Amino acid sequence: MLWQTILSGLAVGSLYALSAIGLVLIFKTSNIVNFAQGQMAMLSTFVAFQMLTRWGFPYWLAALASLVFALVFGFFVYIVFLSRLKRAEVLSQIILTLGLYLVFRGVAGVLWGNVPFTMPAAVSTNTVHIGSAVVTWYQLFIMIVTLLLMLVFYAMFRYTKTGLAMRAVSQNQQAARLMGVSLTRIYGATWAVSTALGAIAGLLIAPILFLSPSFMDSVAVKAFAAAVLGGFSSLPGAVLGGLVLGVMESVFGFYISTDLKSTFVFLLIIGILYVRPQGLFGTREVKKV
Amino acid sequence: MTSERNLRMARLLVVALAALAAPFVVMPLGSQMSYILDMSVIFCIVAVALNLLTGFSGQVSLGHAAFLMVGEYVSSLLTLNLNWSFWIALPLSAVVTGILGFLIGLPAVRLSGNFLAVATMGFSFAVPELALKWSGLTNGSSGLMPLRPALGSYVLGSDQAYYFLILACLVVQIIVIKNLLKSRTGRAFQAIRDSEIAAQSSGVRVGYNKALVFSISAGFTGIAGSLYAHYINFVSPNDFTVQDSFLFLAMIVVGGLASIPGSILGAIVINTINQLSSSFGQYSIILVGAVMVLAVLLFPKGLVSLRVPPHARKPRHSSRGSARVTREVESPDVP
Amino acid sequence: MLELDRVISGYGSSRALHEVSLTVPRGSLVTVLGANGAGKSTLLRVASGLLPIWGGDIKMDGRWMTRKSTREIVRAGVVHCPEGRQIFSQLTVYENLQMGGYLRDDRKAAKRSMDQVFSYFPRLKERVKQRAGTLSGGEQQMLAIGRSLMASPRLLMLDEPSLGIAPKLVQEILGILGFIQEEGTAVLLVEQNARLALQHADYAYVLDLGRVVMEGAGSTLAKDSRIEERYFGARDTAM
Amino acid sequence: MFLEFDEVTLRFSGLVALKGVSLTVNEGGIFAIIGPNGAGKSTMLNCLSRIYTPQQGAIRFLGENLLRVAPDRIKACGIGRSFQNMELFSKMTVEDNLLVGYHCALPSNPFSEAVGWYKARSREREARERVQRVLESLGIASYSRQTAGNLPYGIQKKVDVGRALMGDPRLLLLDEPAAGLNELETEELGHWISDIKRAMKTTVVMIEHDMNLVMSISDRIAVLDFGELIAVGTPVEIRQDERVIRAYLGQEA
Repeated sequence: MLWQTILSGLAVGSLYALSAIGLVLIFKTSNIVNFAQGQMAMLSTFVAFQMLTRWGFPYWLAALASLVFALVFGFFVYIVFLSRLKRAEVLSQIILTLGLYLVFRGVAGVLWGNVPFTMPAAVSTNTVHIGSAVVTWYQLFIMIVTLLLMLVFYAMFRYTKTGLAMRAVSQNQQAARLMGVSLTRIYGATWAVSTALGAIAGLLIAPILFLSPSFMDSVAVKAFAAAVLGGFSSLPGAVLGGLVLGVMESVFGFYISTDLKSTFVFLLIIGILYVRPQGLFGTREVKKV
Repeated sequence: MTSERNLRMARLLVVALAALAAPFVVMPLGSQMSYILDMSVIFCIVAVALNLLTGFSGQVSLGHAAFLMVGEYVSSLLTLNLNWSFWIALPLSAVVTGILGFLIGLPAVRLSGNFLAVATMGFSFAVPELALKWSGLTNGSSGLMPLRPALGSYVLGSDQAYYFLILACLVVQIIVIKNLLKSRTGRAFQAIRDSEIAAQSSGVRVGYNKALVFSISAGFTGIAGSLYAHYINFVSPNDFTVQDSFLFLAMIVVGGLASIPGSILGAIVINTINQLSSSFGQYSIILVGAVMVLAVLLFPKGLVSLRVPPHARKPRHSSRGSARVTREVESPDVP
Repeated sequence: MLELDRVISGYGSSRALHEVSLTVPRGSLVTVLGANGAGKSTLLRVASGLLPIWGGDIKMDGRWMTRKSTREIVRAGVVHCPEGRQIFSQLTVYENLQMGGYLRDDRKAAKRSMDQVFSYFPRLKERVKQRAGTLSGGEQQMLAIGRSLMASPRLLMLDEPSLGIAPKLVQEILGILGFIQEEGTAVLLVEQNARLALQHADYAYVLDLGRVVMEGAGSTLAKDSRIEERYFGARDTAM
Repeated sequence: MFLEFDEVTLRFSGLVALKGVSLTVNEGGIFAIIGPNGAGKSTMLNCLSRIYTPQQGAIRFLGENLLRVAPDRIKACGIGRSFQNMELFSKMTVEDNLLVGYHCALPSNPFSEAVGWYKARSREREARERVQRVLESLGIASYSRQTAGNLPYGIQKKVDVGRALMGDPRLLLLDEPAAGLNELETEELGHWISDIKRAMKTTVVMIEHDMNLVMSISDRIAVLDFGELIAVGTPVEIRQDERVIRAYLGQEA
């Protein structure tokens, strides 16, 4: 039984990891925490839903459209709103993304209402036996997609010019500018990619959770938790944080209580931050005077 | 000097008269307006408390919805289960919430803006879940039904009578916070906001003061929770969510950070917009969200900045200093 | 080639540069000297577009460059190697160099530039896969210069390359300035280390409190005792 | 022994910022620390005010090892400091900035303050009078009610020093007090630091780049280069020290 719990924890955990990577990516390059990330993923998922069930497009096309939407959406949210706040205080950025959270939530409510929908899944939800554990094809699918995405991301960061520039900007913005990098373009690209990651997480989790304007809330808060666990500035940390969180939540839910999952996650964050304020994998920044 | 003082006295008098007259002015407009007025003043208490924490001492909290709920439950349980008087339950809800705030504030000691926001946001998720789960005590989603308090044999049954109770609490809160801000402790809070390192070098215990301000802010929020519970006469795990924490932040940012009049203005504006538009369903949160976005982009210093006399709005001369900081932070390799 | 004409700039509302005029002829090495806080780094920051210009003009090859973005200034061939090295410490040496050639599309030419950098600084070639943060101070400075050269600049603006580096290595690093000049790249060198800079310079300016207070050919200024006095505080007798 | 650095070594992830620095400062007088950029001067002050903790060595002040003292108790030990970039409480008034500097000397508790009891108020009044005296001695009393962040640069520098002076420290640390000041202001600053030494019997340790100032007011000077102490002596001795000249101007070709 423990194995099965761990496996399903890994499946959910990989979704947290995907969202967390999106958060960390934005934070690392532009020092902004995007509280609206979950809502942006939710809207992107609804785009796929609309195409699938209302307009009858095939799944792959709907998913693709949702991704393209997410890329454009993320880019424009940065250019239209966040780029105007470059030098502003942290609090203004928080308020701005929280305001966007409410706007996006409201827009989804107006367009699709608050009744939960069933979102079709990409593959069947039949079960399969792995050793003594019983898992669904869908859980396996989630893990495989996540793994593939991680590889794609790794390659993008490692081998493309934009990926290199993103890493450079996250380390030293001024030096990157001196190389001729346009910060606005890089930030915009980061927001686009991050939103797309959230959208993928949304597409994958919607069939499990039912689709509604609030369906990403619980995932989003856990993505934050995963990012905090990982130190908020480390991509591998975010992945590991997501997986650890998924497994612990699943084990906790199975052996203790499913109703108190959020409480558990919260206590975990507080506890870890108390011991290591920079998160598990973060490094401390020392301010110069 | 004296003319400035007279002006301030006159302004205070006008505000006081307006506050006293308000319930009778809105009475003919129907019960919804009375309700909005009472709720606005309750949220004024929350906003002033949050502004003490965020505006004056620079710590962000997305956990105030949860503090509000803790205050609600403490007060309801004490009056219903133990049959204690409301007048004892009210301060006790502040004490319990304050202690909880201190505990939440302890990790906050070492967290900066964004991390703190995320950690406290978790608290806003955890409390409703606990309230729902712990149904033996809280009665789960069926909720609790605390009663309106009474002064002797006079029950504060009308919205107008209750209004004066809330107003009295707000006035006491403002006096206490103003006293604090003018004293050693309040100065320490503000010093920490502006430069932790300089505060520490001046002998301020940064950790203790951060937890202390968290505790005070949470305590006042607990009072607001108690007032809310006995006003609505119904308490359930769905009363306040993370979204309400967002609204509270919106109140102080729209009104003006580190400003008590700003907190009040922001609370009234945001609450009124929110309540009046609630009949439009989803459009209501779009409107509130848009107000938050526009306020940050258009009036980064809040609504109070609009009435500041021009001579106080001098250009900043200090950016030379800050430019040095950024330059050095960017080159961490050279100590 | 690069002309600064009565440039004014500063931070916030306080001026750090007061009508500074300066010219860097094609293929020459010009140095700007001065004590700490004289405005040397500010001058380079304005020239590379990091800091807004308040007044005056900047021209490159007669083209008006005032208020251009850093990206456009790099495109025009003016590359700024900042004070304190500012390398990307988590990236490898190779990746740092790649970033230097960020705006270049011609891969072959970029490869040639990299080989050139390695011929100047063979140590970098040995450490090409190492994280830049693990290099010694001197190697980091070599990397910073190498990274700037990857953009194949027509003017290299070098800010305090001797900062925090052992004297022996400084000689080695500055030794390559001659080669760079031979390639046809002009150099604008900002230094606190006056004797060292004057050894290499064709022409020198001395800044004090944001104003040019002396200028002249490098060899002339090297013999001028007033330079030393400016550093060691005999300002009153020098005036 | 007034102040003593004993074999202090500090490393930042591999980079050695201070290499076994040993130094004694006697009570009274002005002690300057100079050296090229990045030599470790500010690091020394930051060790003294416990912002950094050296890996080896001890810093003793009046016989007490400061490395065992919490950073927020340093001021109470009698050490005030100013900052290179001032670190003012920029949204508070000048008066409040100085009052925070008097924090340790103001015993009180949040409860009596919240209620606004008489006792808390009378102590406040006394503290405010002290602030006025310090502001007057700095010649900036007229700015007392203004927001610190809105003042001209030179005034802000004085507010920073005023804050450090509150509570009559026995040791005053100044981190580049003349940076960003013009010649006239620097000259005034020099007089004024000498005045502090004389009138308040405070020992001053300062980091400074302006050699005019350093040479004219210091009693002793220490020179750092690459985290090492290369010379200590009177201004005349330092001016003639060949190692110092080399550190500044570089090797003669």
